[in-house]
Amino acid sequence: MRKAIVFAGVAAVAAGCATMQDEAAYREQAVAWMKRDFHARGMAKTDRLNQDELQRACTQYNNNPPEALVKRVEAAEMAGIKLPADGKYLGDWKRGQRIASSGRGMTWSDKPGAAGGSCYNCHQLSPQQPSFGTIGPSLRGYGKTRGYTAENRKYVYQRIYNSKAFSMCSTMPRFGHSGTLNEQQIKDVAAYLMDPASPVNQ
Amino acid sequence: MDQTRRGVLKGAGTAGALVAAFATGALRPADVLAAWNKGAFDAKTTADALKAMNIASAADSADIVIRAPDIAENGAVVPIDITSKIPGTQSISLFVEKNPFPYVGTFNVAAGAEPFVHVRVKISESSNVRAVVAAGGKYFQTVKEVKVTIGGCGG
Amino acid sequence: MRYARVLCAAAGLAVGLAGQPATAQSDDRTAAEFDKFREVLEEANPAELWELKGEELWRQKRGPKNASLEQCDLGLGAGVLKGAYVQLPRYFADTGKVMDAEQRIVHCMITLQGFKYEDLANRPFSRGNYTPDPVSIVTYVAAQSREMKIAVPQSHPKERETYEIGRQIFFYRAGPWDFSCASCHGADGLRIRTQNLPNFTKPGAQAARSFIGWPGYRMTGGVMHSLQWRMNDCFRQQRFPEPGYASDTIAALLTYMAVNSNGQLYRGPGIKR
Amino acid sequence: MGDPMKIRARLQGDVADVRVLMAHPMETGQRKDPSGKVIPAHFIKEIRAELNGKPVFDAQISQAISRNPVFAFRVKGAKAGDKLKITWEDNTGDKRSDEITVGG
Repeated sequence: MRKAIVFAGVAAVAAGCATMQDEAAYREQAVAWMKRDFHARGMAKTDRLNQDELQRACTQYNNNPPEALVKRVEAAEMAGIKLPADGKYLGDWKRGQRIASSGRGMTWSDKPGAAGGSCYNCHQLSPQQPSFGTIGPSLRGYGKTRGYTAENRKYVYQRIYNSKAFSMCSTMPRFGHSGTLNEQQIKDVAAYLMDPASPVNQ
Repeated sequence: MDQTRRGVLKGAGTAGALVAAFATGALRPADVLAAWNKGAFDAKTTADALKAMNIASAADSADIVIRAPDIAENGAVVPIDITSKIPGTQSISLFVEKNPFPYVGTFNVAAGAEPFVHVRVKISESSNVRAVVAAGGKYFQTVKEVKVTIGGCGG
Repeated sequence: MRYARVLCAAAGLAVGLAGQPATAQSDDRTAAEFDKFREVLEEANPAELWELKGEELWRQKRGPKNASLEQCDLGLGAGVLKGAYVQLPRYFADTGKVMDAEQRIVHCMITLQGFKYEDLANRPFSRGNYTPDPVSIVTYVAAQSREMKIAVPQSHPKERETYEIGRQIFFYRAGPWDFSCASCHGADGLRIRTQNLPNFTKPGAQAARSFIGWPGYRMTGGVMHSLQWRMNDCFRQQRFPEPGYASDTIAALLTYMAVNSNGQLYRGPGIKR
Repeated sequence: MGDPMKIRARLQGDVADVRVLMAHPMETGQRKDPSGKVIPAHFIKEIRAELNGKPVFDAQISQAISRNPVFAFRVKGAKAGDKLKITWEDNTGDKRSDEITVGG
């Protein structure tokens, strides 16, 4: 009984007892504060504070937008994926490993062109790297488990290019869409997951 | 080595005498730390460091306990406790074998401290750490492995 | 190397669980090991060196006005330090807004001592042998609330409003990587690399896990950092532009996090990776 | 001269449990600054502890000791009111001593 009351109280604080209108008003205020208080540094300009439609919807709906919106946005994200002209989805897994291990790219302290995938921040990959995060699923043995099929190769390329084409409010960055990784770099990371010789599949 | 000079310095007693010694050019400040074994500290391997310390061999001993993490959160600050239960322990020396210069230091307890020391050291990569204890003119040792991982956002 | 194999053999068992967060037994062991030795490190924390320095800076007559900070009101009255830190951020009538600890200290350095904000904001974070004065001072102030319960007020309307604004900032997804604070700190039991990520959206012990140990001595670089730095560096890694030092945006975010930490014991300046 | 040390000595029977924090960069001489210049080695080489003027503990150390060093050791035959003095000396000849009274 007591527990239930405490829990209700906690939920009320978490929800802030705010109505939907309040939420929108507070969000508007929050954005105004951020636009006033943030400044450009390095490659990180203040226009980064402007949300695109996807970011706005994921924020507004707490990462759970209505079905119809999800379908429309995911389709648009999918349509924006540029597939390699040569039809090959895999590059060099060794280069891919370096990209997967690097946390660089897109911060105000990075040089333009610094290309990291930050993959290990969230995913388990190679058995030789015990320092991995758990924000995303384990990708250990990815190709071996899922199969080294043409379909999977294409999927992995697309998923790295734009994770949101498959799951609108996914936590994973849109590495191709955002210009963090170029075509070759996406191929290299894809190879790290899908090449039978990659440590990921040992 | 350099025991006599160290003795002379101690005998000189006052700071004034020391300053005088420096002024005459007979001594440079570094000489005051005569016990600081440059050869050992400059050695690139534990074996060479031990050689520079005139330690020919050390017997493995379960009476020396190294308490250090199996996996260190940050190689820049790895806490290490060393306790010796060997009677008559005079000093505890510490080595991080994979460091560019393995010899970390010697802790002399003979004058009035218990055979224990806590230090925090830099460990450049996963490595054995070795403690060598001097007691009654003999040397004893033990080893423990410490792994160092990548943390944070890695960039 | 031998250990790596043992660790990975255990991790290998989790392969069948692709799609699930990897939580092999060995990972728990790693976390337990980190916690155990974090306690060892906390037994003698270099942060205490900055407490000493901060105390000196608090008492000394300094700045263009040659005044000490002893008349600085951190919310409990001029010069009252005991328990002040665990009740910040809070509303201040003289500025008409909610201010966090370091923002308030900066305010006092400006109003009482005559320092300029631009100078204080010019190089606000520790690096190498340099520690900004507000960092030492906030370390000293925080230490005067050691082992006290976090009790950040929500009685003034501005305090409740600031909490809500902070909450909106926390969940705001933007930038090239689509991150918000919640991307990493919105669920239980997650890690970046080997670092545990506190869930700041869950009031109580979870949310407090970070707050109770800041300001902190950071082993990387061997410098003292305050929450101002922590927020700044989170936004950097969030791929956002840079937030202003001691700005209202940071105060709002800290209000959200601190209120969610209410009821927990503040452990004092901590030690961080 | 350096910044003050923080010394703590807790008596357990006639043994003083000593912890000392020192402010020192402990530069290895192997790091480079952002401009690529090597940062010269700068580290404590020797520490000494005296109880009422009598040496009780000393150490010769390298740059492998962490930045802002922390040491703990246990001094025998101590009692409340004893003076514990700790001195460090670095490779540039800089030195610093601080003294505390062992608490009861």
